[in-house]
Amino acid sequence: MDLAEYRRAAREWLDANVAIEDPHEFMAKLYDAGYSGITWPAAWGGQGLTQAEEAAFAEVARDYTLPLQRFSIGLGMCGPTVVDRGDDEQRRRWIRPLLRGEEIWCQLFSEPGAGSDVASLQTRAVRDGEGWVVNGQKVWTTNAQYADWGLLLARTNVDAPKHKGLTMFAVNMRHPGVTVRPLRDMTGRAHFNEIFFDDVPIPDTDRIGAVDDGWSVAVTTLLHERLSISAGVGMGGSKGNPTTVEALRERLDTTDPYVRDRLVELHLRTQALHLFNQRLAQETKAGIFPGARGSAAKLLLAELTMFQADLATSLVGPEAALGDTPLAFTFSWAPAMALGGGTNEIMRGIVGDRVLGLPPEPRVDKTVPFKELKVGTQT
Amino acid sequence: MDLAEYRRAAREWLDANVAIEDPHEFMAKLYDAGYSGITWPAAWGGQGLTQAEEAAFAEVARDYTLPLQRFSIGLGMCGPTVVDRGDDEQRRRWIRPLLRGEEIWCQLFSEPGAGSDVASLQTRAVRDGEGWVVNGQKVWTTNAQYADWGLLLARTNVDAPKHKGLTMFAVNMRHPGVTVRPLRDMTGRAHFNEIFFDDVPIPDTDRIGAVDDGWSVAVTTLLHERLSISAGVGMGGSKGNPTTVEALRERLDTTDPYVRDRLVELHLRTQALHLFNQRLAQETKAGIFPGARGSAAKLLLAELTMFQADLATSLVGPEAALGDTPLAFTFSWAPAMALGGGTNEIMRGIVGDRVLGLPPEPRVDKTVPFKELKVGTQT
Amino acid sequence: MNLLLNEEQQQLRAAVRGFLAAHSRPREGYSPEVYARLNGELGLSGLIVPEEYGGAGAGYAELAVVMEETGAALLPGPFLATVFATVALTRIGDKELLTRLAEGRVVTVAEGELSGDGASVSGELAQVLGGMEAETIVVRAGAAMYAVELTGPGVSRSPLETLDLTRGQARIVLDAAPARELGPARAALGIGDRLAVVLAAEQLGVMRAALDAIVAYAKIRAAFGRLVGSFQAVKHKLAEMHCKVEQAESIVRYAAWAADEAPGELPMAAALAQAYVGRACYEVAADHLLLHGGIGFTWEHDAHLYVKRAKADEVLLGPPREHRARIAELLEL
Amino acid sequence: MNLLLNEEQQQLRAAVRGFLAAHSRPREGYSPEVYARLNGELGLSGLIVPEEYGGAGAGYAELAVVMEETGAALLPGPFLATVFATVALTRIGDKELLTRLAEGRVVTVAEGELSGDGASVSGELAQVLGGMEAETIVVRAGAAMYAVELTGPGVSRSPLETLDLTRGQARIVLDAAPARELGPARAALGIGDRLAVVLAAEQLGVMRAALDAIVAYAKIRAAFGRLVGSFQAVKHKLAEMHCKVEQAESIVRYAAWAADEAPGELPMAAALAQAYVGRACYEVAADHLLLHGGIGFTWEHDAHLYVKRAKADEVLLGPPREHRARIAELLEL
Repeated sequence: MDLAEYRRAAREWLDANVAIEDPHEFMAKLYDAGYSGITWPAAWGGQGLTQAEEAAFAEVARDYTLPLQRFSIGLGMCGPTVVDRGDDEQRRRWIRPLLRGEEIWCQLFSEPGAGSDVASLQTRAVRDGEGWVVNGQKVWTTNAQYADWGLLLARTNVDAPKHKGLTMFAVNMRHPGVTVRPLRDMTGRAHFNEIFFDDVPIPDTDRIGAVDDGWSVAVTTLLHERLSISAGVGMGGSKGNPTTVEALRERLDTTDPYVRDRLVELHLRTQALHLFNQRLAQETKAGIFPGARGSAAKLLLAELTMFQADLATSLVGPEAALGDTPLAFTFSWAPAMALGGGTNEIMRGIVGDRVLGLPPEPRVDKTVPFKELKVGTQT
Repeated sequence: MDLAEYRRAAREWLDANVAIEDPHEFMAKLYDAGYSGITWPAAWGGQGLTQAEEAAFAEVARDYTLPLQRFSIGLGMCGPTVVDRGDDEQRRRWIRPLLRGEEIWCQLFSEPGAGSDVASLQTRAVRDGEGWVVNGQKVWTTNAQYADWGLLLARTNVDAPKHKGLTMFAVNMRHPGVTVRPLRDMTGRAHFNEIFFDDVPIPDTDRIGAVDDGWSVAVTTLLHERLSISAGVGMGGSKGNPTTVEALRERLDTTDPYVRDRLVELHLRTQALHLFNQRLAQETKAGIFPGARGSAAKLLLAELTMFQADLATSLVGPEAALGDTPLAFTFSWAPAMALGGGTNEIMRGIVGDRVLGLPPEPRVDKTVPFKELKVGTQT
Repeated sequence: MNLLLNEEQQQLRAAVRGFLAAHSRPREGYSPEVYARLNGELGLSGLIVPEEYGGAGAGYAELAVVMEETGAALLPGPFLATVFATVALTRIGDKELLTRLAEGRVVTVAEGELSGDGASVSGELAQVLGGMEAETIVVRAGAAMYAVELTGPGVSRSPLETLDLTRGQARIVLDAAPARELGPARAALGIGDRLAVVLAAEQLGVMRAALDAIVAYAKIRAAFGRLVGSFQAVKHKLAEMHCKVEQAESIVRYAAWAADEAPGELPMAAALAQAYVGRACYEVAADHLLLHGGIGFTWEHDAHLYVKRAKADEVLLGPPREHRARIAELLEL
Repeated sequence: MNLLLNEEQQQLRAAVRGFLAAHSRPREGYSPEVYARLNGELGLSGLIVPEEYGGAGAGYAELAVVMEETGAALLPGPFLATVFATVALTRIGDKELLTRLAEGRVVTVAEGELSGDGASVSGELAQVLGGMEAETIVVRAGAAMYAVELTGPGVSRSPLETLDLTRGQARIVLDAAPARELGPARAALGIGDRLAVVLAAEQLGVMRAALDAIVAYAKIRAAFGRLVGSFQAVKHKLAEMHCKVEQAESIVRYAAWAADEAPGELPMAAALAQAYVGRACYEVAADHLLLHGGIGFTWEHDAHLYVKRAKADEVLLGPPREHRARIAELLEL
């Protein structure tokens, strides 16, 4: 089937099914139609097609609003991690239900004391007979309220240096020892959750990768996270955003030369990033892997988001001080992009280290046993 | 004598003597009139008065253009260092001739391989009988072409950590082993010099402070340097500067709203820094020592200087591409403030460490013997 | 020009700071009890009210000291609104209302398209600071200033949701509401300039508190085995924020001095204060939130309260570009 | 839209880069010998000249690749001037001059208040790029385009001191200088937009080379016992500079593509290219100089050559605000 035909068929299918409101029903049909896990191995329930088909479907799908949000972490991060690093039995058990929307996944890495420095996390998994028992707290977890499974990074060895004492697990989120609490953010709403583990058991067959080798598994997951962000998943798009040039020109007096020039500045920055993203996408299509350069795009998006929220409120003036408006929400949500998926400082470090090949900072945390390390907030 | 009377007398004297063109003649008269070394101890040739008189004279002197440039390093840095850290014999020998302009001083700290990190300098002073012999190279030396004496920081011990193997000397700049070569900078002119030392002898009586304790003496000198910068010495003022609001409003079409707003931005930044400097000056007068907060003012001045050079050339347009104009000179000179007397990065570090009391960076250079340290450019 | 605080002003600062540290609860909203003590024990309500009307007759230098502290503490409620009204009324010189203000009553002031007939005022005020808490409002209608009792007839008011959770606004509709004429509305009163100075002082407090908070956190939070304040990128950003605070303080002191001592310099000083300090306050607050990392984005952490106050303050007296335009005008560019 | 280089374009880049690395001597000024080889061995002079006039008939995508390299190498002399003239003449379509250009002659183009009578041109050109080296100049006088031989009668030219030491300008006075009319001057020719694209490509090269230079230095220069590139403040600044280069490259590729394939998008793409890339180029060049520390401020170091080229390029087509104003116009704001 050539790509034009593939695209045409995808559009036809989407036209026919976009009206389905129930996420699970939609996801099941999407899978049955062959549009979920397009590049994933056929052996485990994927379609076994190429990046070309995936990109073609994504392009077509951009014109539709689909109820996929609650599956996004599983599809973008957890599933690919299981495909890459799980064993065959795990792939058999987890991939098809994930792709069909029968089981929802969330990702459990960040902790209150371990944000930018995820590897310093303190949640413990301790050997208990054949399996493990988990205690601790995770935070900033998207979709945990829906989740059946959590991809959990936990500390299994405090005598080893911090990167060498972590192990990756899949944890049953329905276990009574798991408490999911909504976490209100600056917008006043709860887009994320806090998770508490109180003696939650995990069978050893749900361990992903070797004991104490969880960091290398997590690196795989984070790589997929960055790819899915730079591919535009979760970017939300600009539709309905009250801080774009398009929205602001309707609201402001554009005969004011100052307003005009500020909108030109916003247009400049928006276009510069848009074209950079386009170029990265064209490179990816051409088989050039963007690697850490995607972190530059993520950094620029975070900066642009803060810039435009600030600019829009300044231009709008006193009305911007009202709450409960789309502008107030966008303003309050703006820091999310700069804080989630690696802060701006972390991104600049990645670009400096991996794109420009600059020498590393001297590290004080790579060789010390974890139990002797300065971690979290010192009181 | 009350301050008003002091000011009046100073003005009268300046009116009568400002026409003297020969720097040495002017300086001698200034000293004989009691206006050189106003706060310096009377025992060594100063006037023994207070900050109040010094500030009063400086305020009055601001209205005159005086031929003091070639004495500035001696008066601002070297002299105060001798007063603070020299022995009585040295004070007796050097202070009066310095204050009277009979001997000119320069400062010899920076080297091609040791800029921001002055303490990693490589110029060696080696014991030779009763005295020392110096070999090495210094750079960015102001007034070296006029100088009789140089305040020289040299390495006397390569087995000690870098801060602990330095010694301070006064070196005779007229010795044939000293070569002074003008150093052309970005403006195409030579505002500074490079100095080469080829087996230059120094008697031990010209050592200032203890052997291997030169760093603590240098800290005194650098403190005086920062004070003299933040006091406005060497700031050049805005007269004749083609990048100020005053100059640009004459040259540009200020009916253009964009031009107007850019000049407003320049006015904002200029006033903000001006008022900060005023406040620091008022504090100093009131006996509150600004300390490291002066580094914030120096940083802001460096940033403003770059900002206004860039802004002015952008606003002026194609004509700014011409050379040999006051604007081209100001543009090319602009980086000097950001590079001399500590780069912007060094200033931010000082503000962070000493004003905000932030924890220090882990250091790799404080305990290693100098000879094992990574220094300068690695080839 | 005087840019330093004298000893009395420093004592005033210490007293207000101490009181607010113990009693300001930004999340709990307006507390009449706290305000009563602020006014009673510290005498803040009458600070700039002339002595003849029961006030302390202090100047803008003192008022700026107080505003900096109420800003730093994110004091909730109609404090700024009442100060704004006090500023307006000292310029107009109304004995009755000044006396009530000195007693601690809540009054506000607002701009809108109103019509007045000497005894009543009609029209709509879209966003009135402290509009729900105030008992009286000072407005301009036509060529005159009026006072309207907000608990009286012809007044309907409804609370508005605000970005800044610590400070309410209301929409007020006046329908032939009985009003007392206070005198002619003259630009020469220079009310707007003085509001700009007062607000800038609050903004200085907000940004200083934000910087202090993140500096303190950078000294106790570790990442990668080090305190985050030891990372150069964090340290240098904090140093730049400090530079903004230093400059903002210098401008606020200057503007307050101009309001007290040099009315000729006041218009430019006031525009400068809003254009520079308003912007710097938001920038520092926003950076302080981001430097906290995830914790700063949570509802429970106070970082967002500072960011929202900073933004609400920045747009309070109109879009910031108006202050810039005013500077261009005063420079006769 | 195509934002990537194809294989041929990559080969072109490698060939030009290799040649310039060996032969571009920014401090030595215009070298006719080097230009002769650039044109002969690499065929640059005829790159976008149509094949019928002896050129290679390539597009702006290819020309942009070349400009990026000549920019990166700070190629001295009238290269940009000649490319500008080639752009103008391909739009006008003049066989004679295009043929001469393809042969490697130096031609320039300039704007000024000139009058023409069909056979001669008079007036003053204040700043002509490559004005001393060019043998011919293309100008607009009244409603027509003309070519004037600069070695002929009625022409006086004097060299100007320039900020950018690698590229000369001249003041040219035409006093009834014999001129050949090339055709009507029409805005629809879109010459200005194409010059903007070509210049942006050069600017991309300048900023990329500046970034490369300081990145390389940060890997070998030590301070405080560490390589300076390991300091977070330096590393993060370099990362931000990289972000600007990435975005600038994306815009240049887009604008070159628009010049070749999407004339409808060209005006906006061209204005975007100058407004974004011109600014970013200067910012990166200035930061690259500062990050070098003192050595970057010396005359002997090349850092200042990049900064001066970046600034001269930024103002070459008029004050940068004009590109911004053009964007506002095209957005119909």
